[in-house]
Amino acid sequence: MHEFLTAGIIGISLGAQYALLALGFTLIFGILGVINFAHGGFYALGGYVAYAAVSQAGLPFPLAVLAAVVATAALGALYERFLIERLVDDHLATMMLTLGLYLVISTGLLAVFGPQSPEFSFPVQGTLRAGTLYLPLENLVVLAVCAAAIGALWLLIYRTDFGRALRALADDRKVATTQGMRPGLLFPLAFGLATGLAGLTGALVTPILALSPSAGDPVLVTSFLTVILGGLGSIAGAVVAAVIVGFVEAYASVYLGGSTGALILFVTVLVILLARPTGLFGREIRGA
Amino acid sequence: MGRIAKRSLVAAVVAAGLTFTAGAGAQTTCEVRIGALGPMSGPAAQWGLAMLGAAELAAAEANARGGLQVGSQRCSVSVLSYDTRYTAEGAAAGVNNLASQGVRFLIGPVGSPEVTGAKPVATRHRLLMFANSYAKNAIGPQWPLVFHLGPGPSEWAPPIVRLAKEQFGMRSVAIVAPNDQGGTDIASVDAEVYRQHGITATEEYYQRGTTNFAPIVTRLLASRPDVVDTASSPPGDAGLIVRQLRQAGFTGPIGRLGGPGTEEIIRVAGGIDVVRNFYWYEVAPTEDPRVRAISDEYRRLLNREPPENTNLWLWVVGARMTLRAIERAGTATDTNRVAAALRELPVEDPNLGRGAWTGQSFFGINQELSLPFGMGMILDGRMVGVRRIDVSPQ
Amino acid sequence: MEARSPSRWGAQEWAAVAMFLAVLAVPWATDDLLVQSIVNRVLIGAMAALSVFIMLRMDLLSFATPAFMALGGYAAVLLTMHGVTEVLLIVPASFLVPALVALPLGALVLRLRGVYFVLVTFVLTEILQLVLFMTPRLTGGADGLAGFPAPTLLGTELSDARSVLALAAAMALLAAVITAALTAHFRQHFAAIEENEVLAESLGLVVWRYKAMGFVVAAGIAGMAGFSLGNMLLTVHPTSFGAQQAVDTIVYAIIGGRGSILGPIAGASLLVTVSDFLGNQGQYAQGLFGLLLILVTLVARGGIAGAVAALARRLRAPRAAAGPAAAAPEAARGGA
Amino acid sequence: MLEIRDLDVRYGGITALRGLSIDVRQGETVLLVGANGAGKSSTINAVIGLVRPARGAIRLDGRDIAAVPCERRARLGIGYSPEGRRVFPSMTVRENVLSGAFGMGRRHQRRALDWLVSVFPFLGERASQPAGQLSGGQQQLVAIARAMCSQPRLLLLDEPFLGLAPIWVRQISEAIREMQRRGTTILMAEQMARPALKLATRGYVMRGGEVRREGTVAEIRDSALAEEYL
Repeated sequence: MHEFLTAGIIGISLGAQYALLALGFTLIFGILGVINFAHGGFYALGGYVAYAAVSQAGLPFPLAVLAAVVATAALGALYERFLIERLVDDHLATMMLTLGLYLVISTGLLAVFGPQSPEFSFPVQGTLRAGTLYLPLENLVVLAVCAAAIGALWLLIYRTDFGRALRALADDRKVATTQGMRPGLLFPLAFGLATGLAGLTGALVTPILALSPSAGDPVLVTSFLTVILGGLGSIAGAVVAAVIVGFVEAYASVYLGGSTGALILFVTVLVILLARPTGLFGREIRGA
Repeated sequence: MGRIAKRSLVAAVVAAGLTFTAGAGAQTTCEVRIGALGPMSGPAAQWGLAMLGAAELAAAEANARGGLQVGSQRCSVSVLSYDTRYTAEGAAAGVNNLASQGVRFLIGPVGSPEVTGAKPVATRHRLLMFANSYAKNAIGPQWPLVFHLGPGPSEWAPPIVRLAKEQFGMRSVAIVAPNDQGGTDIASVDAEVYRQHGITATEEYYQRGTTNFAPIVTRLLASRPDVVDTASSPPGDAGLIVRQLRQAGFTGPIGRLGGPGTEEIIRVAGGIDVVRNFYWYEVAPTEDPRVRAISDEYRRLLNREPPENTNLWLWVVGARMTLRAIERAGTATDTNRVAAALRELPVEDPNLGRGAWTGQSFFGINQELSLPFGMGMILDGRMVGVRRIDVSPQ
Repeated sequence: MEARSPSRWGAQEWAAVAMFLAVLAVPWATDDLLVQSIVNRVLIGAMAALSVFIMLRMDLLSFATPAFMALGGYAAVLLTMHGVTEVLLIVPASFLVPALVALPLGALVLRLRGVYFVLVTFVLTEILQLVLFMTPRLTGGADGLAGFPAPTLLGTELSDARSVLALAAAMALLAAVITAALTAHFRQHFAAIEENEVLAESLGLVVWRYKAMGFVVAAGIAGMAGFSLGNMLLTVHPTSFGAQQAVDTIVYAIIGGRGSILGPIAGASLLVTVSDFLGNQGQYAQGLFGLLLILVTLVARGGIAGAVAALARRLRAPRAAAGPAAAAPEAARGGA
Repeated sequence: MLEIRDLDVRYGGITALRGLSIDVRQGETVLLVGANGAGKSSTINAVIGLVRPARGAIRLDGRDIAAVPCERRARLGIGYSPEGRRVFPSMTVRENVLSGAFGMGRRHQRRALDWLVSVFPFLGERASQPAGQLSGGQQQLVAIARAMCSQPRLLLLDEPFLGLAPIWVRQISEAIREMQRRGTTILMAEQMARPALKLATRGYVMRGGEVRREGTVAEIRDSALAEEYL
């Protein structure tokens, strides 16, 4: 019983982080039809920007997180505007552009910061305890920020002109353009929004876990798994699937061990991808 | 262009070297090339750079003495290096690359995948190799030219477990390591050693690339162990495991029968107070002033800071012994003779002190260069230090 | 699709085969271990990239090449460990085992297109890694398999550096011949699938049959590359067959040029050599690959092979007046 | 208000419009009739900017807009309802309608929405239903309401009645009349011309990418009858 509850708490923490990552990933696919191989790169970059802001510029942690969001969002938006935008309808070309960017980002981080994990810790320490159950305060903060970010994103996408325009472009780019929506402006913004979310997650999570130039590798894999499960391009699906992935990872690892847990997750996702490419929650499948 | 020039130069040097060994006994200088093979870049770069530093130090020492006496001539020693990127292919390519430049003696590589990739190719070219991986098949009778820089876990684990048991009196241990070769090969040996000391041991393997260890920690603690051992988990992972263990309310001692990296573990875990009670295997007696003198020697001879990795101190002995064996065998080309000489060399290093050749019982071949090592301990958040443990010959 | 597919080979197919024929002479032309080592790795990289190339002919980007390489490599090595060392048996086995696995697998995954196919192949490679780790009895688990007997050709042991390289060259030649035969024979079918699969299907092309054929052959060629790698390293090890290798082989194929069979060969030759010359700065190889990938995608969609072909046409153009018109369809194919 | 002069439109090698010249004056409702492939949609697409003419001028209030990108033309006061009921399927009815007034501010949007709901109560009833789940007629209505939401000066309607049940034809006719009452200029392409003819003031008969005849509603009806479009 104790393990069961503990695993549940862990599952929620994992799920919130995965949701934030998968949201950005799925947003880019849903709106632009682009698989962003560089998503993990933006996560690692966000972590390093926050680290540099704290250790080099001496900024307080919340400001450092903000700096990470701004930097990753700006880089993402510019990359979309000047490179991806030219070839946005060619799925192979956009994959190569984002894969190339990932290789460049991780090599760049390695060259600038070196291979070793830098000293970067979360400013809030301490653990809440109730009997044998526990919840580290840092996880609580991350959970709260993730929930707030997901909520804000939801409002942005479903309650503003900007969000409506993004969804309209995702549904039917041609018609959306005739209604005055400018892909040339909105696509870079959407891309920047998504990479900013990856940067935010990186800045928040890497001081709790670990920061290294290759920190983005597992992030990409998790994002893949989550969005396949939730349905590529589906925003609600990404959140629900992230929570599922978090719980499966937590429970499978606790009860079956690390490798078996990973294998179960991969095989589940493979079966879903083959049987129902739209994912568990996807309605519309984007012609990709 | 430059490449071609360099290649022909190399060819000329090799040809010249062959001519001289063939007879003549001329007076011109000769050159012995040793290769440092390991990860020189990327996450494991520290290991490779420590090997390179060790090879350079041994070469500088020999050159400072006026060179190696090989047969009738004095030879200068130079070091070439190759970046394996911690992969089997990289290591195999590196052996070919170095061999093509006239290298007959290799220092390294260090990781299990690299050693697995390098060993057969080195054997094919009959290179003598000093490898250091904890793989169960790191050396063996089928690779007579491959030596192991040790001791391995089968040697160092028993005394550490005995001392840890005296200190903490544990009756059960949970061992956690990644599910790849670098993890499983050590953790399973550790588990066996714990069991031999009457301690119940469970093994837990996590997927390499795991970022959050909270579920693994929950699973580890389900068996309510007295001690958790992080074995050869990379220091970053181990630090995080320590932190998440403490967050989960685990108050027992934490062991690390796997490898160095205690400083990084303390950093990632969040300080020595978080770590509290900790014991680990250290590759060398790091607090022995004679051992530390190696770093001073490095600064003096090479005029720069030594690589920051205690493996340097270990590798220096391997490199020195190789050069001594070349002198004793009187050849820098016939690696079989050098290997024979090496096996006969007594293990006695000016800095690390007396060691022994081991490996017969575990690997089936007595080619493991066992040197004194250390056991470090942190008690109640206080660094107790690293004590020296000497090895016994088999 | 009523136009009977001319199975005639073009200049590129002949050039590819001629190149590998020439490489067969390398083991006897030089004793330089460095050259031999680079050539050996180029051959393996080129074979793996040819597998990616075949899939790209059908507009499918596969991350599963390392998985099939592993199947071929482990199958061949397990055979040698059970006493079957004859090259004439184990090379076909290294092709057939992954090809046979690809057949039912293809029925499942080839229904997916575009990014969905990319994702499923990515997941396949991850799953294979886990399967290797979890089957230590058969595959050696995390330790891989080492210390297996050298392959033999009609009783002669192929264990010295020269025969290892010669075997690699022969396998690469075989892979090039198979690839050339497949892509030339089905050139129009693959082109139709690449251009518009739905349209091709509506015009009566039995698309799945050709896709399955391509997938199976690509898997087989990857398997041979896997065995060739195992034979060079004298070990098959899980770290040789991960996502990193998938990225590398894709990079070879794309940078070399996906429009021509010469592309993967050019890409592997250039990039393997370049990363070897980076020496102790090996960590920057990936960044260099990334930059080249971006550059090729933006300015030279045909990759190296496409750029060279375009240059050759431009040099010829003054004599043949219809230069640009002739160049257009080729460029369009390279960039599609 | 809208002048099209000597317009050529080509798709690859196919010429869709050849030397087309059309005038739409302020407050008029102009109808383009013709068979499939006559060039009606190409004309509308050229005006909204979905296709780039190979030659010729498109002048709005005297200014040539042929080079203005598609997404900027909405700002010039052009509303557009595409053929084939292309609503945004995953978005709700309300969001679809509002997306017609993208970037015009919440106040304008609220007022426009109130007005449209009062004209078509159906929009209010189904406000939060995804538009992709509606029937064909309902979707067409949503598409037209979306085009009306920005209260354009020039409304382009591409096949607004195609394949609709009479009840929806009536509703859509009513919507178009509402726009006429507000003084909106309308250019409408329609194959099934009868309900459209009731609304139009003037028309062009098109065939093979060219204007065959121009005239009043009565003239067009006769001509169109003669060419068996009705």
